[in-house]
Amino acid sequence: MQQIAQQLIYGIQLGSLYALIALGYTMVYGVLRLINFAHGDVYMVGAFVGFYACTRWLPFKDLAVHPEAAGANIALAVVALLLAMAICSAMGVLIERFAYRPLRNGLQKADAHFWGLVLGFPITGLFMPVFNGWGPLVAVVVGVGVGFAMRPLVAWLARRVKLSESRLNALITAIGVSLLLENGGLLVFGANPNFIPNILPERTYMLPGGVMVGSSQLTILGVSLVLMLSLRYIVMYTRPGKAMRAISHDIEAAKLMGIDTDRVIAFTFALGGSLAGAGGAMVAALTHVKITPLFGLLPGLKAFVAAVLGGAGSLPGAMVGGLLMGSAESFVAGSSLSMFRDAIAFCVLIIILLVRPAGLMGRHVPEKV
Amino acid sequence: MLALRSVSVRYGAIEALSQVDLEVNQGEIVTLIGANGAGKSTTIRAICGQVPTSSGSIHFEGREITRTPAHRLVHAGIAQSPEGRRIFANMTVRENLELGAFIHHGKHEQIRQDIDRVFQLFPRLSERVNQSAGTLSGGEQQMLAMGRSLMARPKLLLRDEPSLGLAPFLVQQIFQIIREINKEGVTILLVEQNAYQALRVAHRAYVLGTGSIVVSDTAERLLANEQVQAAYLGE
Amino acid sequence: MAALIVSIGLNGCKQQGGSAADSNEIIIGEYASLTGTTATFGVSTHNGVLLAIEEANAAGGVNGKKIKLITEDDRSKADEARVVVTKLVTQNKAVAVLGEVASTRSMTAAPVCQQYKVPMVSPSSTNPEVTRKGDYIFRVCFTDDFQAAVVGKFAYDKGYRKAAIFKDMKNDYSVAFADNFAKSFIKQGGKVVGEQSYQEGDTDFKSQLNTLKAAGPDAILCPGYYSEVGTIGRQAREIGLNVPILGGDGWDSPKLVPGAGTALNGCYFSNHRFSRELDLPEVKAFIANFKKKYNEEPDALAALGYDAAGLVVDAMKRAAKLDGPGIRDAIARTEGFKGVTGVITLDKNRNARKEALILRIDGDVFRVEKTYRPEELGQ
Amino acid sequence: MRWLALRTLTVLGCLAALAVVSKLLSANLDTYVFLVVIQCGVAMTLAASLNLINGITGQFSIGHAGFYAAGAYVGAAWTVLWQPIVVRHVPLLQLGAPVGDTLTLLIAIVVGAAAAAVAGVVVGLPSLRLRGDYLAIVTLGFGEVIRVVILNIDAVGGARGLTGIPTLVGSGDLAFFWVFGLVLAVVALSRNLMRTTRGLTWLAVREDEIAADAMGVDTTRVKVSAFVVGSAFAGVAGVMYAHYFTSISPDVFGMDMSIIITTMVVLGGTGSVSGSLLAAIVLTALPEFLRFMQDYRMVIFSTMLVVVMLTRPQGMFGHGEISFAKLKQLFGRRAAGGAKP
Amino acid sequence: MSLLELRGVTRRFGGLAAVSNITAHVDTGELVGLIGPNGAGKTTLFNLLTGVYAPSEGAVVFDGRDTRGMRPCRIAALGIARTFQNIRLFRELTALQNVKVAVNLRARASLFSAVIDTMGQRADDARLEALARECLTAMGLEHVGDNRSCDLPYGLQRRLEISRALATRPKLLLLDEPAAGMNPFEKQDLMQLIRTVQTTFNVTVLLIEHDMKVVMGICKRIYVLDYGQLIAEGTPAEIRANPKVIAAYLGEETI
Repeated sequence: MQQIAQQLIYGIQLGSLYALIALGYTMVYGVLRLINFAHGDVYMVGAFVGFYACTRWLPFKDLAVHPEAAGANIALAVVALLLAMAICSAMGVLIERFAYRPLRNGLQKADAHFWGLVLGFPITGLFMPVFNGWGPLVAVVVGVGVGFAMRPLVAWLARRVKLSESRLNALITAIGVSLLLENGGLLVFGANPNFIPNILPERTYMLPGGVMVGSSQLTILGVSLVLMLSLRYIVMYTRPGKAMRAISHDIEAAKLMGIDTDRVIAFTFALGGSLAGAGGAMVAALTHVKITPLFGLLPGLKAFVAAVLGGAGSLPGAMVGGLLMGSAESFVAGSSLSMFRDAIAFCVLIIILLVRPAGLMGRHVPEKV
Repeated sequence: MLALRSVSVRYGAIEALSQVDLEVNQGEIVTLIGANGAGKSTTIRAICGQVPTSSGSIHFEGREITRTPAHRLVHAGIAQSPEGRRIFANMTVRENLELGAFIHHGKHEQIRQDIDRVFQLFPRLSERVNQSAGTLSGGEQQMLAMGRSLMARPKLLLRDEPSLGLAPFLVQQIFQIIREINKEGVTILLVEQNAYQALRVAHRAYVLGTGSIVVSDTAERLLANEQVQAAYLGE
Repeated sequence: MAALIVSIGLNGCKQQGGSAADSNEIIIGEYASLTGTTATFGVSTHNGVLLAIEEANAAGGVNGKKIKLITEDDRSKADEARVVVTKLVTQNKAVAVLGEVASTRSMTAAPVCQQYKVPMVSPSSTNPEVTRKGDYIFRVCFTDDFQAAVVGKFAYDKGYRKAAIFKDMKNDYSVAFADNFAKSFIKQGGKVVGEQSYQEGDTDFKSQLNTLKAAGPDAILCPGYYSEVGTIGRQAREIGLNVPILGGDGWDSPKLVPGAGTALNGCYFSNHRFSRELDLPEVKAFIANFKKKYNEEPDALAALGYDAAGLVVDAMKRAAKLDGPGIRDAIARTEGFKGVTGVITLDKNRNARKEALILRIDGDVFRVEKTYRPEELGQ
Repeated sequence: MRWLALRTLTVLGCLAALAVVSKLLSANLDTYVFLVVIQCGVAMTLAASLNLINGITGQFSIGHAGFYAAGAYVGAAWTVLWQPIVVRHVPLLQLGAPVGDTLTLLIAIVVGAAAAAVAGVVVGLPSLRLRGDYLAIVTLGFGEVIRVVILNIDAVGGARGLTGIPTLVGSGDLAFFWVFGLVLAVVALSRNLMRTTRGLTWLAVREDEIAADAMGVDTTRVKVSAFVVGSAFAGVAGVMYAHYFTSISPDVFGMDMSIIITTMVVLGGTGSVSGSLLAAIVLTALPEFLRFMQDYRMVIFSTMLVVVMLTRPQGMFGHGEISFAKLKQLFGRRAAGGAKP
Repeated sequence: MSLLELRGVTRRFGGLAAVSNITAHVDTGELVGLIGPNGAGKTTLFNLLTGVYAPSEGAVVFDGRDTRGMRPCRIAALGIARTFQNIRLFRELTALQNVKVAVNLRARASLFSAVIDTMGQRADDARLEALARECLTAMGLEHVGDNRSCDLPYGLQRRLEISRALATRPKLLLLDEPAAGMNPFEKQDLMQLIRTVQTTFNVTVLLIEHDMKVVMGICKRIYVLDYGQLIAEGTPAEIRANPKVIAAYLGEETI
C-alpha cells in the first residue's frame, strides 16, 4: 500500500511535468492542426537557459559554502524561471514565424533572408580555420555576408511555391526544425552533459503512512499547477485566449471577427514555449539531471504521446493525459517489467486510441458526407 | 461605398470570377443572386481578401482594399457573416457575441449595449446566453451568426446565404431582420440562392452566371424581368 | 543510373581524400560518436586521441613521417559506424583505425577492418566479443567480465551480501556488466535481491529506486554512465535509499561530482588505472597537457583514447613495414607499453591485461581504495 | 503461352542484366561507394514500400522502421539461430555453399517478409478506425514497441545487437543484384498497381475513402493489404540489410529511422514512386556528401530539409513521376525554345 | 416486389432524429423524386440507404435483402450506387480513372494477377476500360477522359459523378442534387440525360432535388421530406396541391 501510494506520488510529479509540455503540443495542435515536433527542443533550450542562469548569469551562491543564501537563491531562482520562460516563448515565436508561417502564407522575402542566414552561418563556420586569428567579429560579419549571399538561392528555390494542404509536409518541416535545434544545440552547447549545482535547499517530508515527498517534487508540482491554472485563466477569460479558442474552432470565421490570426498563433507558440521553458529549467535545476542538446527528446516524445492520449487540441485532455502517462510509467517502472516501460506506454496509447479514436477528451468530428 | 473594378479570381485552371464590376452605395441593400457555383461566395471571399484576386481592384470608401487581409477589413468597417453560420460551437452565446466585438476591446459599455441590442432583435438568444452555441438549433445559430456580425458595428455587412438550411418561416424572419438592420444605417450586400426572397428585400441586384455578371438592375425591375426569371429564378 | 550518379559523386570525394595524402604522411583513421546520443563519450575519446597524435607529431612523428588523423563521425549509430570505417579504410587508406567507445559499434565495424587487414584498436569497448571478431582487432581497456568480477569481488569483500542491480537496458555495456557482476557475486555467495532498468535520457528514476529500496539491499550496482549516475544517486538519497552504490569505469568523469553533488560520497567504482590521485608522472603530464589544450579535466575515456592512439604510434615505430599487417603484428607484440591507464600488455586474445582500480568517491576526489590484478581473479 | 515465354524472358533478362551490372560494379567501384550504393538500395526499397502505404493508399504511417526491424531480426534469426538446427536434423539440406546459401537467403526473405507482414496486419487494423495524425502516432508507437521488444530478447543479442550474420547476399559481387532486384520488384509492383484498373482502387482510397466505399471498393481490404504489402517489402529490405551488413542492433531501427523514411516519401512527393526513390538516394547519400563539413554536417542537413519543405511543399515531384515521355517533352521544349532566334 | 423498401427507418444523432420513421418503396424501373427543404434529412436518408450510417431503428430492404450491418462497399456490390451532394470525385485521378475505380466491381482478375501483370489481367483490363469508356460516353464525357477530374468544370464534374456511379452497373441509382449549381437550361439537359441513361442502362433512379419544377418534369412519383418526416407521397400533381408541402416550402406567416 505504502509502495503504491509512493509510486503514485512519483507518477503525479512526472505526470505534471508531461502535462506542462503536453499543453504546448496540444495548444499548437488546436490552432494549427500541426504536431510541433520542435516543442521538445524548446524544453531543452529552457533547461540550458536554466543552466546558464544558475551558473553564469545570475549571482547564485553555493549553498554548501553559504547556507544563509537560501532565501536569496530562491528569489534568484524565480528570476531564472521567468528568464527561461521569456527566452523560450521567444524561441516558440521565432520557430512559428520562420518555419510554420511560410507553410500557411507562403515564403516571404523575410523568410528567405532568415533561412539564407541560417544556411550561411554553418557554411562560414566550415571555413573558420581560414579566419582563425581574425577574431569572432570578422567571423560574424562574414557569416552575415555569406548568409545574405544565400538568400537569392532560397528565393530562387521558392520562386514557384504552391501552398500545400498536406499535413505530412508540415510534419516533416517540424521534424526538420527539431533536428536543426538538436544539431545546432550540439554545435553551440557541445556534447558534454551539464549539471546545475545545488542552489536551492532540499528537504524530504515524511507523510503519514511512510510516504515520502521531496521539496523538489513539491516545487515541480506546485509550479506546474500554478502555470496550468494561469494558462487556463488566460485561455478562458482573456482576449487573446478567447481568440485562440475561436481560431481552434474555425480559423476562417475567426479572421472575420477581426482577429489577427497570425498574431494569435504566435501568441499560442509563445505560451506553449514559456510552459516548456519553465518545465525545462525547473527539471534541470531541481532534479539535477544532465543537460544535453538531446535533453528534450524523450520527455518531448512522452509529452506528445500524453497530448494525443488526452485528445490533441484539448487542454484538460493534455493535463489528464500527462498525469495518466506519468502514473502509468511510474507504476510500470516500479514493477518487474521496467524494461518494457516505453513499450507499455505506447500500448496504453494504442488501446485508448482504438477505444476512443480522438483521445480521452478530444472532439471526434465525423466526416460530413 | 464598395466598388469592384473588373475583378477576376482563378482557382488553378478554372476562372471562378471574370471581370466582375460591382458597386454598393451607402444605405443600400444590394443582393447578388445566381445559381450554385456561379461565383457568389467567391465574390464575397474576394472582397474580404480570403481568396487572392488575379486581376482588378476592390475599393472601400475610396481606399483600395484589394490585398487587405480579412481581419483588417473588420477594423475598416466591413463585417462578413459567412456561409454555413460558422459560429464557435464550443463557446457560449455570450462569448460568441463578445468575439464579434473583438475589435472594440476595452469598450465594455458599448459591448454591453450592443449585446442588449442583439437580444432585442433576437429574443430567443437572450434565453440561451450562457448555453454553448453548438447546442442551438439551426435557426438560432443563424441568428447568432447575424448578431455576431453586428457586434463589430460594421458600416457594410456581407451576408452569405442567410436562408441556407432554414425552415421557410425562419427565412422570412431573417429577411425581416435584415431589412431592420438596414434601416438603422448598415449597408448590406446579400448573397442568396433564394432569389425571390432576396429581391423582395433588396434595392438593387446583380445576377451572376458562371463567374460574370449577367444582369444588374433594381430589384423591382429584375423581379419583373422575364428573362431573368426564366434563367435564374425557375418557375 | 542512380548508382552511377552516386558513384561519380562519391568518387569525387575520394579523389579529394586521396590527394590530401602524400608519401610523407601516415594516415590513421578514427571513428567516433561526435554527435548523437553518446556524443559526449565520442568527443571525450576524440580529444584524447587528438592530443596523443599531436604529441607524437611534435616528437617527430614515425620514422620522420607525420601522422595524419582522419576522424569521422558515426552519429552514434551502428550502421553508420560500418560505413565510415569502410570509408576510412578504402578511401582514406588508413593503415590503422581507432574506435569506438560503444561495443555494439565496434563489433559492427570490426569485420571491415578484419577484411581489409587494417588493425583496429578500440579504446574502451569492454564487451569480450569485440576482439573475437578477428585477429586485427585489439583493445587497450580491460573487458567487462574482468571489471564486473572485480566489482563483484570487491562488493563481497566489503561485506555486502545482498546486492540490487540498476542497469541501463539500452546500453549493452551496462547490461553485460550487470550480468557478469551477478555471476561473480552469486558465485562467491552473495545474493541479487532486485533488478531494475532505466534508459539513457530518463530524468526520473525514483519509481525503480523505490522498488529496489523495498528489496532491502546492502549495496546497489549501477553500471551506467556518469551522466545518469549522478542523478540516480541524488534521487536514491532523496527517497531514503542510503546504501552504497557501486559502478564501473563509465562513472569516471570530472562531471560525476557536479552531477551527483554529495549523493555519491562513500560510493565505489572500478576504473582503469587512471586517477588524479595516482602519483605517476605520465598521468600528471597527461592531465596537465590535456588541460592546457582543452581547458577541461580529462576523464578515463580521454585517457583511453590517448593510450589507444599512443599504442598505435608506438607499434608503428616498431613495425617492420608501415602497412596493415605490419602494424598489426607490431601491435600484437606490445608488451609493457606505458600508458596513462596502466602498463599495457596485449594477450593472445588481443585484450589488454591491466590492473583495475577501485576508487572511493570522497567529495570531489576519487581516492584509490584497492587495486586488482587480473591474476588475483584467476583470469 | 507466347506471352508467358516473353514475360519469363523479360524477367530473366532483367535479372541477368542486373547480375552483370552487379559484377561490374563490385569489380570497379570503391568499396565505400559500393556500400553507400547498397545503402541507397535498401533505403529505396524502404521508401518505395512506405510510399505504397503512405503515398498511394494515403494512410498516414510513420513507423516503418518497425517493419524493417521485424524483417531484419526474424530473417537474421533464421539464418543464425534456426537454420543450423534445421540443417542438423535434416541431412538432406546440407548443401554446398552457393546453393545452400541462396536457399538460406530465400527462406530468410520469406520468413522476414512474413514476420513484417504480420506486423503490418497488426498495425493495419487500427487504420480502420483511426485517421490522420492519430494513425500516425499509433504506427510510430508500434514501431517503438517492436524495438523495445527486440531490445529485451536476449537470444538476438538485446542491446548488444546480433552480430556474425553470414553475408549471404555476397559482400561484393551479388549484393547489388539482390538489393536492386528487390528495388526493381517493389517498383514494378507499384507501377503495375498504379496502371491497372484493380490498382486504381488503392489510389481511390487515398483520394476519398467515403466515395471509394460507395463505389464498391472494399476500403478495409485495401488498407490492410497496403500495410501488409508495404511492410513485407520493408521486411525484405531488413533481411537484405542484415545479410549484407552482417550485424544489426536495435538502435538502427529507432524512431529516427522511421522519420527518415517518412521524410523520403514526403520529400519525393507523396505518391510519386520515382520521387521516393530519388529522395531515398538524396537522403542517404547527402549526409555522406556532407562529411567534409564535419561538425556542421547535420545542421546544414536539417536546414536544407526545412528549406526544401518550405520552398517545394509538394515534394520534388508532387504526385508526378519521372518518365521518358516527360523528359522528352521537357528537353523537346528546351530544344524548340533554343531553336527560336 | 419493390426493389427498395424502407420499413420505419429512423436515424438519431444525439437526441435529434434526423430521419424518423420513414416507410417508403421504390419499384424496379421507376424514377422517383425525393424533395424537401434544406435540412429535411434527404441526404441522411441516402446515407442510410448506402450504409454510411446504420439506421437507429427500422430496416432497409434492397432486392429482398436486409442491408442492416452491411458496409457501404457491400451495398454497392449489391447494386446501389450514388452521387454526392458536395462532389466527391477522386480529385487527382483523371476522369477515366475515376470511372475505372467503379468498374472494379465487375473485374474478374485478382489484385495479385494485376500486380504481377498477367495476360488474363491485361485482357480483363481492356474489357474494364471499354466498360468505363462506355459509361463516360453515356454522360457525354468521352472527350475529357484524360483530364484530371479536379480540373474539369463544375457541370462536367457533376456528370462525371453520375458516370462513375453508373459504372458499378447498379440496379438502383441514387442521385443527390445532380443539378445543383446549374442554370435551368443546363438542368433541363441533365434531366433529359438522366432519363435517357435510365432507359439505356436499365436502372432505377431515386433523385434528390431542390427545384420542384425540375423534379416534377421527370418523376412520376415523388416523396416529400420535412424535418426528417415523410409528409407527402404522390404524383407531381398531387404533391403540388398538397397543403403540407406548400407550407413546408413557403412557410407559414408566423412572425
